[in-house]
Amino acid sequence: MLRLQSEPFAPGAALDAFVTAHPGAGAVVSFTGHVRDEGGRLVALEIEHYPGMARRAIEAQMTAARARWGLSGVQVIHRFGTIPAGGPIVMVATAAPHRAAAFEAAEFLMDHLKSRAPFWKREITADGPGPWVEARATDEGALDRWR
Amino acid sequence: MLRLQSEPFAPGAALDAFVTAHPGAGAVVSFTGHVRDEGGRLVALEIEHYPGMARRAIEAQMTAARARWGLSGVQVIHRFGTIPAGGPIVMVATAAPHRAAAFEAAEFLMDHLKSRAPFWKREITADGPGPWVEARATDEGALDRWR
Amino acid sequence: MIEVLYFAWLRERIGTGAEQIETTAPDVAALIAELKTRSPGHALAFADPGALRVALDQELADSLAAPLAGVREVAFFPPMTGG
Amino acid sequence: MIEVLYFAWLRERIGTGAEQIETTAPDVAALIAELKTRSPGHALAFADPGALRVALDQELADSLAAPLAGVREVAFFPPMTGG
Repeated sequence: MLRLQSEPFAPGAALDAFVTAHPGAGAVVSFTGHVRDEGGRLVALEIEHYPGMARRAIEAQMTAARARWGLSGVQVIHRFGTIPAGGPIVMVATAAPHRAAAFEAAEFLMDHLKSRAPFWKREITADGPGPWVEARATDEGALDRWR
Repeated sequence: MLRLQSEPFAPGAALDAFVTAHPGAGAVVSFTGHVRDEGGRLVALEIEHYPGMARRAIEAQMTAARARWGLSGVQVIHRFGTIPAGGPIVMVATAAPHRAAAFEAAEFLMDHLKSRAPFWKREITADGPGPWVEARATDEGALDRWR
Repeated sequence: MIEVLYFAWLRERIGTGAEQIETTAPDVAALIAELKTRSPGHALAFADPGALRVALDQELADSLAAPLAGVREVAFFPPMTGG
Repeated sequence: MIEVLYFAWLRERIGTGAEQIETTAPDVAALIAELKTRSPGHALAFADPGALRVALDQELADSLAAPLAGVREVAFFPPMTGG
Protein backbone atom coordinates (compact mmCIF):
# COMPACT_ATOMS: atom_id res chain seq x y z
CA MET A 1 0.00 0.00 0.00
CA LEU A 2 1.27 3.45 -0.93
CA ARG A 3 0.21 6.71 0.67
CA LEU A 4 1.42 10.10 -0.60
CA GLN A 5 0.06 12.79 1.67
CA SER A 6 0.72 16.17 3.22
CA GLU A 7 -0.90 15.27 6.55
CA PRO A 8 1.15 13.85 9.43
CA PHE A 9 0.91 10.15 10.22
CA ALA A 10 1.43 8.13 13.38
CA PRO A 11 4.17 5.52 12.82
CA GLY A 12 2.78 3.26 15.55
CA ALA A 13 -0.75 3.14 14.15
CA ALA A 14 0.68 2.50 10.68
CA LEU A 15 2.87 -0.33 12.02
CA ASP A 16 0.00 -1.99 13.90
CA ALA A 17 -2.26 -1.79 10.84
CA PHE A 18 0.48 -3.30 8.70
CA VAL A 19 1.11 -6.15 11.15
CA THR A 20 -2.62 -6.86 11.38
CA ALA A 21 -2.87 -6.93 7.59
CA HIS A 22 -0.09 -9.56 7.34
CA PRO A 23 -0.77 -12.02 10.15
CA GLY A 24 1.34 -14.85 8.73
CA ALA A 25 4.59 -12.90 8.49
CA GLY A 26 7.34 -13.92 10.88
CA ALA A 27 9.37 -10.75 10.34
CA VAL A 28 8.27 -7.13 10.03
CA VAL A 29 10.75 -4.29 9.53
CA SER A 30 9.86 -0.61 9.60
CA PHE A 31 11.85 2.48 8.83
CA THR A 32 10.64 5.92 9.84
CA GLY A 33 12.41 9.10 8.75
CA HIS A 34 11.92 12.33 10.68
CA VAL A 35 13.00 15.93 10.08
CA ARG A 36 16.20 16.55 12.05
CA ASP A 37 16.43 20.02 13.55
CA GLU A 38 20.19 20.19 12.83
CA GLY A 39 21.03 21.56 16.23
CA GLY A 40 18.09 23.97 16.26
CA ARG A 41 18.96 25.54 12.89
CA LEU A 42 16.03 24.00 11.01
CA VAL A 43 12.43 24.98 11.64
CA ALA A 44 10.99 22.70 8.98
CA LEU A 45 11.58 21.00 5.68
CA GLU A 46 9.55 21.85 2.63
CA ILE A 47 9.14 18.88 0.33
CA GLU A 48 8.22 19.39 -3.30
CA HIS A 49 7.19 16.41 -5.38
CA TYR A 50 6.12 15.36 -8.87
CA PRO A 51 2.85 13.63 -8.05
CA GLY A 52 2.23 11.37 -11.04
CA MET A 53 5.81 10.22 -11.32
CA ALA A 54 6.20 9.80 -7.55
CA ARG A 55 3.35 7.30 -7.48
CA ARG A 56 4.62 5.40 -10.54
CA ALA A 57 8.24 5.31 -9.35
CA ILE A 58 7.47 4.18 -5.81
CA GLU A 59 4.96 1.56 -6.96
CA ALA A 60 7.59 0.15 -9.32
CA GLN A 61 10.11 0.03 -6.45
CA MET A 62 7.57 -1.72 -4.22
CA THR A 63 6.79 -4.27 -6.91
CA ALA A 64 10.49 -4.93 -7.45
CA ALA A 65 11.10 -5.41 -3.72
CA ARG A 66 8.10 -7.69 -3.31
CA ALA A 67 9.30 -9.97 -6.12
CA ARG A 68 13.00 -9.95 -5.23
CA TRP A 69 12.55 -10.81 -1.55
CA GLY A 70 9.27 -12.74 -1.69
CA LEU A 71 7.59 -10.24 0.63
CA SER A 72 4.14 -10.97 1.95
CA GLY A 73 3.54 -7.25 2.36
CA VAL A 74 5.06 -3.84 1.71
CA GLN A 75 3.89 -0.36 2.68
CA VAL A 76 5.23 3.12 1.93
CA ILE A 77 4.02 6.44 3.30
CA HIS A 78 5.75 9.58 1.96
CA ARG A 79 4.76 13.12 2.83
CA PHE A 80 5.09 16.35 0.86
CA GLY A 81 4.58 19.98 1.83
CA THR A 82 5.94 21.65 4.96
CA ILE A 83 7.00 19.31 7.75
CA PRO A 84 8.15 20.82 11.07
CA ALA A 85 11.34 19.61 12.77
CA GLY A 86 10.75 16.28 14.45
CA GLY A 87 7.82 15.44 12.19
CA PRO A 88 7.67 12.19 10.24
CA ILE A 89 8.56 12.36 6.52
CA VAL A 90 8.56 8.78 5.34
CA MET A 91 7.76 5.30 6.54
CA VAL A 92 8.55 1.98 4.90
CA ALA A 93 7.34 -1.37 6.23
CA THR A 94 8.11 -4.84 4.91
CA ALA A 95 6.78 -8.26 5.93
CA ALA A 96 8.51 -11.56 5.11
CA PRO A 97 8.90 -15.06 6.54
CA HIS A 98 12.46 -14.35 7.75
CA ARG A 99 14.37 -11.33 8.96
CA ALA A 100 17.07 -11.03 6.31
CA ALA A 101 14.50 -10.54 3.53
CA ALA A 102 12.49 -8.01 5.51
CA PHE A 103 15.60 -5.97 6.40
CA GLU A 104 17.09 -6.01 2.90
CA ALA A 105 13.84 -5.08 1.22
CA ALA A 106 13.33 -2.13 3.57
CA GLU A 107 16.86 -0.89 2.89
CA PHE A 108 16.37 -1.34 -0.85
CA LEU A 109 13.20 0.74 -0.71
CA MET A 110 14.77 3.50 1.37
CA ASP A 111 17.82 3.65 -0.90
CA HIS A 112 15.54 4.01 -3.93
CA LEU A 113 13.25 6.55 -2.28
CA LYS A 114 16.28 8.69 -1.46
CA SER A 115 17.62 8.98 -5.00
CA ARG A 116 15.01 7.58 -7.38
CA ALA A 117 11.70 9.04 -6.23
CA PRO A 118 10.89 12.59 -7.38
CA PHE A 119 10.96 14.55 -4.14
CA TRP A 120 13.10 17.59 -3.35
CA LYS A 121 13.76 18.97 0.10
CA ARG A 122 14.35 22.58 1.02
CA GLU A 123 15.41 23.87 4.41
CA ILE A 124 13.18 26.31 6.26
CA THR A 125 15.00 28.29 8.95
CA ALA A 126 13.82 31.07 11.24
CA ASP A 127 14.71 33.46 8.39
CA GLY A 128 12.40 31.70 5.93
CA PRO A 129 13.09 29.40 3.00
CA GLY A 130 16.75 28.41 2.79
CA PRO A 131 18.73 26.30 0.33
CA TRP A 132 17.51 23.19 -1.44
CA VAL A 133 19.06 20.11 0.12
CA GLU A 134 21.73 18.72 -2.19
CA ALA A 135 21.80 15.06 -3.11
CA ARG A 136 24.59 13.19 -1.33
CA ALA A 137 27.03 11.08 -3.31
CA THR A 138 26.74 8.39 -0.62
CA ASP A 139 23.01 8.12 -1.32
CA GLU A 140 23.63 7.59 -5.03
CA GLY A 141 26.40 5.13 -4.17
CA ALA A 142 24.07 3.17 -1.91
CA LEU A 143 22.20 1.99 -5.01
CA ASP A 144 25.23 -0.01 -6.20
CA ARG A 145 24.43 -2.63 -3.60
CA TRP A 146 21.23 -3.58 -5.44
CA ARG A 147 22.57 -3.90 -8.98
CA MET B 1 15.57 0.17 27.32
CA LEU B 2 15.18 -3.59 27.75
CA ARG B 3 11.97 -5.40 28.59
CA LEU B 4 11.87 -9.17 29.22
CA GLN B 5 8.27 -10.19 29.78
CA SER B 6 5.73 -12.95 29.31
CA GLU B 7 2.88 -10.53 28.50
CA PRO B 8 2.06 -9.56 24.91
CA PHE B 9 3.07 -6.10 23.68
CA ALA B 10 1.71 -3.81 20.97
CA PRO B 11 4.47 -3.03 18.43
CA GLY B 12 2.83 0.25 17.42
CA ALA B 13 2.61 1.63 20.93
CA ALA B 14 6.21 0.58 21.56
CA LEU B 15 7.34 2.30 18.34
CA ASP B 16 5.50 5.53 19.13
CA ALA B 17 6.93 5.62 22.65
CA PHE B 18 10.41 5.02 21.28
CA VAL B 19 10.06 7.79 18.66
CA THR B 20 8.75 10.19 21.30
CA ALA B 21 11.68 9.36 23.56
CA HIS B 22 14.19 10.20 20.79
CA PRO B 23 12.86 13.34 19.13
CA GLY B 24 16.14 14.35 17.49
CA ALA B 25 16.70 11.13 15.58
CA GLY B 26 16.37 11.31 11.81
CA ALA B 27 16.12 7.56 11.34
CA VAL B 28 14.24 4.95 13.36
CA VAL B 29 14.27 1.26 12.42
CA SER B 30 12.13 -1.39 14.07
CA PHE B 31 12.08 -5.14 13.74
CA THR B 32 9.19 -7.20 15.07
CA GLY B 33 9.25 -11.00 15.10
CA HIS B 34 6.03 -12.99 15.30
CA VAL B 35 5.25 -16.68 15.73
CA ARG B 36 4.63 -18.18 12.29
CA ASP B 37 1.91 -20.83 12.22
CA GLU B 38 3.91 -22.92 9.70
CA GLY B 39 0.91 -23.60 7.52
CA GLY B 40 -1.39 -24.21 10.45
CA ARG B 41 0.87 -26.85 12.04
CA LEU B 42 1.91 -24.67 15.00
CA VAL B 43 -0.46 -23.62 17.75
CA ALA B 44 2.14 -21.73 19.75
CA LEU B 45 5.80 -21.46 20.65
CA GLU B 46 7.01 -22.03 24.17
CA ILE B 47 10.06 -19.95 24.97
CA GLU B 48 12.33 -20.93 27.83
CA HIS B 49 14.97 -18.47 29.00
CA TYR B 50 17.80 -18.00 31.47
CA PRO B 51 16.67 -14.79 33.16
CA GLY B 52 19.86 -13.37 34.67
CA MET B 53 22.03 -14.17 31.69
CA ALA B 54 19.39 -13.00 29.21
CA ARG B 55 19.38 -9.54 30.74
CA ARG B 56 23.20 -9.35 30.92
CA ALA B 57 23.72 -10.65 27.38
CA ILE B 58 21.14 -8.40 25.74
CA GLU B 59 22.28 -5.33 27.66
CA ALA B 60 25.86 -6.00 26.51
CA GLN B 61 24.63 -6.31 22.90
CA MET B 62 22.68 -3.06 23.21
CA THR B 63 25.71 -1.26 24.64
CA ALA B 64 27.90 -2.60 21.82
CA ALA B 65 25.41 -1.47 19.16
CA ARG B 66 24.98 1.96 20.70
CA ALA B 67 28.74 2.56 20.68
CA ARG B 68 29.48 1.04 17.28
CA TRP B 69 26.79 2.96 15.38
CA GLY B 70 26.51 6.08 17.52
CA LEU B 71 22.86 5.38 18.24
CA SER B 72 20.79 7.96 20.05
CA GLY B 73 18.50 5.22 21.29
CA VAL B 74 18.00 1.48 21.36
CA GLN B 75 15.16 -0.66 22.67
CA VAL B 76 14.64 -4.40 22.95
CA ILE B 77 11.51 -6.28 24.04
CA HIS B 78 11.78 -10.09 24.26
CA ARG B 79 9.05 -12.37 25.50
CA PHE B 80 9.23 -15.76 27.20
CA GLY B 81 6.55 -18.31 28.03
CA THR B 82 3.83 -19.54 25.69
CA ILE B 83 3.14 -17.33 22.66
CA PRO B 84 0.27 -18.27 20.34
CA ALA B 85 0.74 -18.31 16.56
CA GLY B 86 0.72 -14.77 15.21
CA GLY B 87 1.76 -13.27 18.53
CA PRO B 88 4.78 -10.99 18.86
CA ILE B 89 7.98 -12.54 20.25
CA VAL B 90 10.59 -9.83 19.95
CA MET B 91 10.95 -6.20 18.99
CA VAL B 92 14.12 -4.21 18.39
CA ALA B 93 14.16 -0.47 17.71
CA THR B 94 17.14 1.74 16.91
CA ALA B 95 17.42 5.51 16.49
CA ALA B 96 20.29 7.25 14.70
CA PRO B 97 20.94 10.38 12.67
CA HIS B 98 21.06 8.45 9.37
CA ARG B 99 19.42 5.33 8.02
CA ALA B 100 22.46 3.10 7.43
CA ALA B 101 23.42 3.17 11.11
CA ALA B 102 19.87 2.49 12.28
CA PHE B 103 19.43 -0.44 9.88
CA GLU B 104 22.80 -2.04 10.62
CA ALA B 105 22.42 -1.73 14.37
CA ALA B 106 18.96 -3.35 14.25
CA GLU B 107 20.32 -6.24 12.16
CA PHE B 108 23.30 -6.62 14.50
CA LEU B 109 20.96 -6.86 17.49
CA MET B 110 18.64 -9.36 15.83
CA ASP B 111 21.57 -11.53 14.71
CA HIS B 112 22.90 -11.57 18.28
CA LEU B 113 19.49 -12.18 19.87
CA LYS B 114 19.05 -15.21 17.59
CA SER B 115 22.25 -17.02 18.56
CA ARG B 116 23.75 -15.25 21.57
CA ALA B 117 20.86 -14.61 23.92
CA PRO B 118 19.80 -17.53 26.16
CA PHE B 119 16.34 -18.35 24.84
CA TRP B 120 15.14 -21.72 23.54
CA LYS B 121 12.03 -22.26 21.47
CA ARG B 122 9.84 -25.34 21.46
CA GLU B 123 6.96 -26.02 19.11
CA ILE B 124 3.47 -26.53 20.50
CA THR B 125 1.13 -28.33 18.11
CA ALA B 126 -2.46 -29.52 18.50
CA ASP B 127 -0.95 -32.70 20.02
CA GLY B 128 0.89 -30.79 22.72
CA PRO B 129 4.58 -29.95 23.18
CA GLY B 130 6.64 -30.88 20.12
CA PRO B 131 10.37 -30.71 19.38
CA TRP B 132 12.75 -27.99 20.49
CA VAL B 133 13.56 -25.70 17.58
CA GLU B 134 17.09 -26.40 16.36
CA ALA B 135 19.55 -23.58 15.84
CA ARG B 136 20.10 -22.86 12.15
CA ALA B 137 23.62 -22.76 10.75
CA THR B 138 22.63 -19.64 8.80
CA ASP B 139 21.85 -17.84 12.05
CA GLU B 140 25.28 -18.69 13.45
CA GLY B 141 26.86 -17.67 10.14
CA ALA B 142 25.05 -14.31 10.21
CA LEU B 143 27.33 -13.27 13.08
CA ASP B 144 30.39 -13.35 10.80
CA ARG B 145 29.25 -10.07 9.30
CA TRP B 146 29.90 -8.25 12.57
CA ARG B 147 33.38 -9.57 13.38
CA MET C 1 3.10 20.09 -28.45
CA ILE C 2 4.67 18.74 -25.27
CA GLU C 3 4.23 19.62 -21.62
CA VAL C 4 7.51 20.60 -19.99
CA LEU C 5 7.68 20.51 -16.19
CA TYR C 6 10.27 22.00 -13.83
CA PHE C 7 10.86 21.20 -10.18
CA ALA C 8 12.80 22.62 -7.22
CA TRP C 9 15.43 25.22 -8.13
CA LEU C 10 14.87 24.74 -11.85
CA ARG C 11 11.27 25.83 -11.35
CA GLU C 12 12.44 28.85 -9.39
CA ARG C 13 15.04 29.93 -11.93
CA ILE C 14 12.63 29.56 -14.82
CA GLY C 15 9.78 31.19 -12.92
CA THR C 16 7.14 28.59 -13.72
CA GLY C 17 6.52 24.93 -13.03
CA ALA C 18 5.04 24.02 -16.41
CA GLU C 19 4.91 25.25 -19.98
CA GLN C 20 3.55 23.98 -23.25
CA ILE C 21 6.25 23.83 -25.93
CA GLU C 22 5.85 23.49 -29.68
CA THR C 23 8.99 21.65 -30.77
CA THR C 24 10.44 19.28 -33.30
CA ALA C 25 13.52 18.52 -31.18
CA PRO C 26 14.45 14.88 -31.79
CA ASP C 27 15.99 14.29 -28.39
CA VAL C 28 16.39 15.76 -24.90
CA ALA C 29 19.66 17.53 -25.69
CA ALA C 30 18.06 19.33 -28.65
CA LEU C 31 15.07 20.31 -26.51
CA ILE C 32 17.38 21.78 -23.88
CA ALA C 33 19.17 23.80 -26.57
CA GLU C 34 15.80 25.26 -27.59
CA LEU C 35 14.64 25.91 -24.04
CA LYS C 36 17.84 27.79 -23.17
CA THR C 37 16.96 30.50 -25.69
CA ARG C 38 13.57 31.25 -24.15
CA SER C 39 14.76 33.53 -21.30
CA PRO C 40 17.78 34.34 -19.15
CA GLY C 41 16.13 32.24 -16.44
CA HIS C 42 15.97 29.24 -18.75
CA ALA C 43 19.61 29.79 -19.76
CA LEU C 44 20.63 29.85 -16.09
CA ALA C 45 18.55 26.79 -15.22
CA PHE C 46 20.11 24.77 -18.04
CA ALA C 47 23.67 26.10 -17.64
CA ASP C 48 24.89 22.63 -16.59
CA PRO C 49 22.55 20.04 -18.14
CA GLY C 50 24.74 17.17 -16.96
CA ALA C 51 23.81 18.02 -13.36
CA LEU C 52 20.10 17.60 -14.10
CA ARG C 53 17.74 14.64 -14.27
CA VAL C 54 15.11 14.19 -16.97
CA ALA C 55 11.91 12.15 -16.93
CA LEU C 56 10.02 11.30 -20.12
CA ASP C 57 6.35 10.56 -19.50
CA GLN C 58 7.23 10.08 -15.81
CA GLU C 59 10.04 7.57 -16.43
CA LEU C 60 13.61 8.59 -15.65
CA ALA C 61 15.65 8.92 -18.88
CA ASP C 62 19.11 7.37 -19.11
CA SER C 63 20.79 10.20 -20.98
CA LEU C 64 20.32 13.50 -22.75
CA ALA C 65 20.39 11.52 -26.01
CA ALA C 66 17.01 9.95 -25.19
CA PRO C 67 14.62 10.43 -28.17
CA LEU C 68 11.44 12.47 -27.77
CA ALA C 69 9.33 10.65 -30.37
CA GLY C 70 5.86 10.08 -28.93
CA VAL C 71 6.69 11.71 -25.59
CA ARG C 72 3.98 13.98 -24.18
CA GLU C 73 5.47 15.09 -20.84
CA VAL C 74 9.10 16.01 -20.18
CA ALA C 75 10.23 16.93 -16.67
CA PHE C 76 13.53 18.50 -15.66
CA PHE C 77 14.77 18.54 -12.08
CA PRO C 78 17.85 18.37 -9.87
CA PRO C 79 18.96 15.05 -8.36
CA MET C 80 16.18 13.77 -6.14
CA THR C 81 16.32 14.01 -2.35
CA GLY C 82 13.42 11.91 -1.16
CA GLY C 83 13.09 9.58 1.77
CA MET D 1 29.93 -25.73 45.91
CA ILE D 2 28.63 -24.49 42.60
CA GLU D 3 25.17 -24.05 41.17
CA VAL D 4 24.72 -26.00 37.92
CA LEU D 5 21.81 -25.01 35.67
CA TYR D 6 20.29 -26.87 32.73
CA PHE D 7 17.98 -25.51 30.04
CA ALA D 8 15.74 -26.83 27.26
CA TRP D 9 16.27 -30.50 26.36
CA LEU D 10 19.23 -30.81 28.76
CA ARG D 11 16.91 -29.90 31.60
CA GLU D 12 14.41 -32.50 30.40
CA ARG D 13 16.95 -35.31 30.05
CA ILE D 14 18.44 -34.62 33.45
CA GLY D 15 15.06 -34.15 35.08
CA THR D 16 15.88 -30.93 36.92
CA GLY D 17 16.80 -27.35 36.04
CA ALA D 18 19.32 -26.78 38.83
CA GLU D 19 21.51 -28.68 41.21
CA GLN D 20 24.18 -27.86 43.77
CA ILE D 21 27.41 -29.70 43.08
CA GLU D 22 30.39 -30.20 45.38
CA THR D 23 33.34 -30.44 43.02
CA THR D 24 37.03 -29.81 42.63
CA ALA D 25 36.93 -30.04 38.83
CA PRO D 26 39.47 -27.55 37.45
CA ASP D 27 37.65 -26.88 34.19
CA VAL D 28 34.36 -27.40 32.34
CA ALA D 29 35.45 -30.64 30.68
CA ALA D 30 36.31 -32.17 34.05
CA LEU D 31 33.00 -31.04 35.50
CA ILE D 32 31.13 -32.67 32.61
CA ALA D 33 33.02 -35.93 33.23
CA GLU D 34 31.84 -35.84 36.85
CA LEU D 35 28.23 -34.91 35.98
CA LYS D 36 27.95 -37.77 33.46
CA THR D 37 28.33 -40.30 36.29
CA ARG D 38 25.42 -38.93 38.32
CA SER D 39 22.58 -40.65 36.43
CA PRO D 40 21.68 -42.20 33.06
CA GLY D 41 19.86 -38.93 32.28
CA HIS D 42 23.04 -36.95 32.90
CA ALA D 43 25.00 -39.37 30.72
CA LEU D 44 22.47 -38.95 27.92
CA ALA D 45 22.41 -35.15 28.25
CA PHE D 46 26.18 -34.92 28.02
CA ALA D 47 26.66 -37.62 25.36
CA ASP D 48 27.92 -35.00 22.88
CA PRO D 49 29.44 -32.12 24.88
CA GLY D 50 30.69 -30.43 21.73
CA ALA D 51 27.09 -29.74 20.71
CA LEU D 52 26.40 -27.84 23.95
CA ARG D 53 26.99 -24.30 25.11
CA VAL D 54 28.31 -23.38 28.55
CA ALA D 55 27.98 -20.15 30.49
CA LEU D 56 30.15 -19.39 33.52
CA ASP D 57 28.57 -16.88 35.90
CA GLN D 58 26.22 -15.90 33.03
CA GLU D 59 28.96 -15.28 30.47
CA LEU D 60 29.29 -17.61 27.50
CA ALA D 61 32.50 -19.69 27.74
CA ASP D 62 34.76 -20.09 24.74
CA SER D 63 35.58 -23.74 25.21
CA LEU D 64 35.29 -26.78 27.44
CA ALA D 65 38.79 -26.00 28.67
CA ALA D 66 37.55 -22.86 30.45
CA PRO D 67 38.74 -22.93 34.11
CA LEU D 68 36.20 -23.06 36.94
CA ALA D 69 38.28 -21.24 39.57
CA GLY D 70 36.05 -18.73 41.34
CA VAL D 71 32.96 -19.61 39.29
CA ARG D 72 29.72 -19.87 41.25
CA GLU D 73 27.16 -20.63 38.54
CA VAL D 74 27.64 -22.94 35.56
CA ALA D 75 24.87 -23.30 32.98
CA PHE D 76 24.64 -25.93 30.23
CA PHE D 77 22.26 -25.60 27.30
CA PRO D 78 21.81 -26.32 23.58
CA PRO D 79 22.61 -23.65 20.98
CA MET D 80 20.34 -20.66 21.60
CA THR D 81 17.29 -19.94 19.47
CA GLY D 82 16.18 -16.48 20.53
CA GLY D 83 14.81 -13.58 18.54
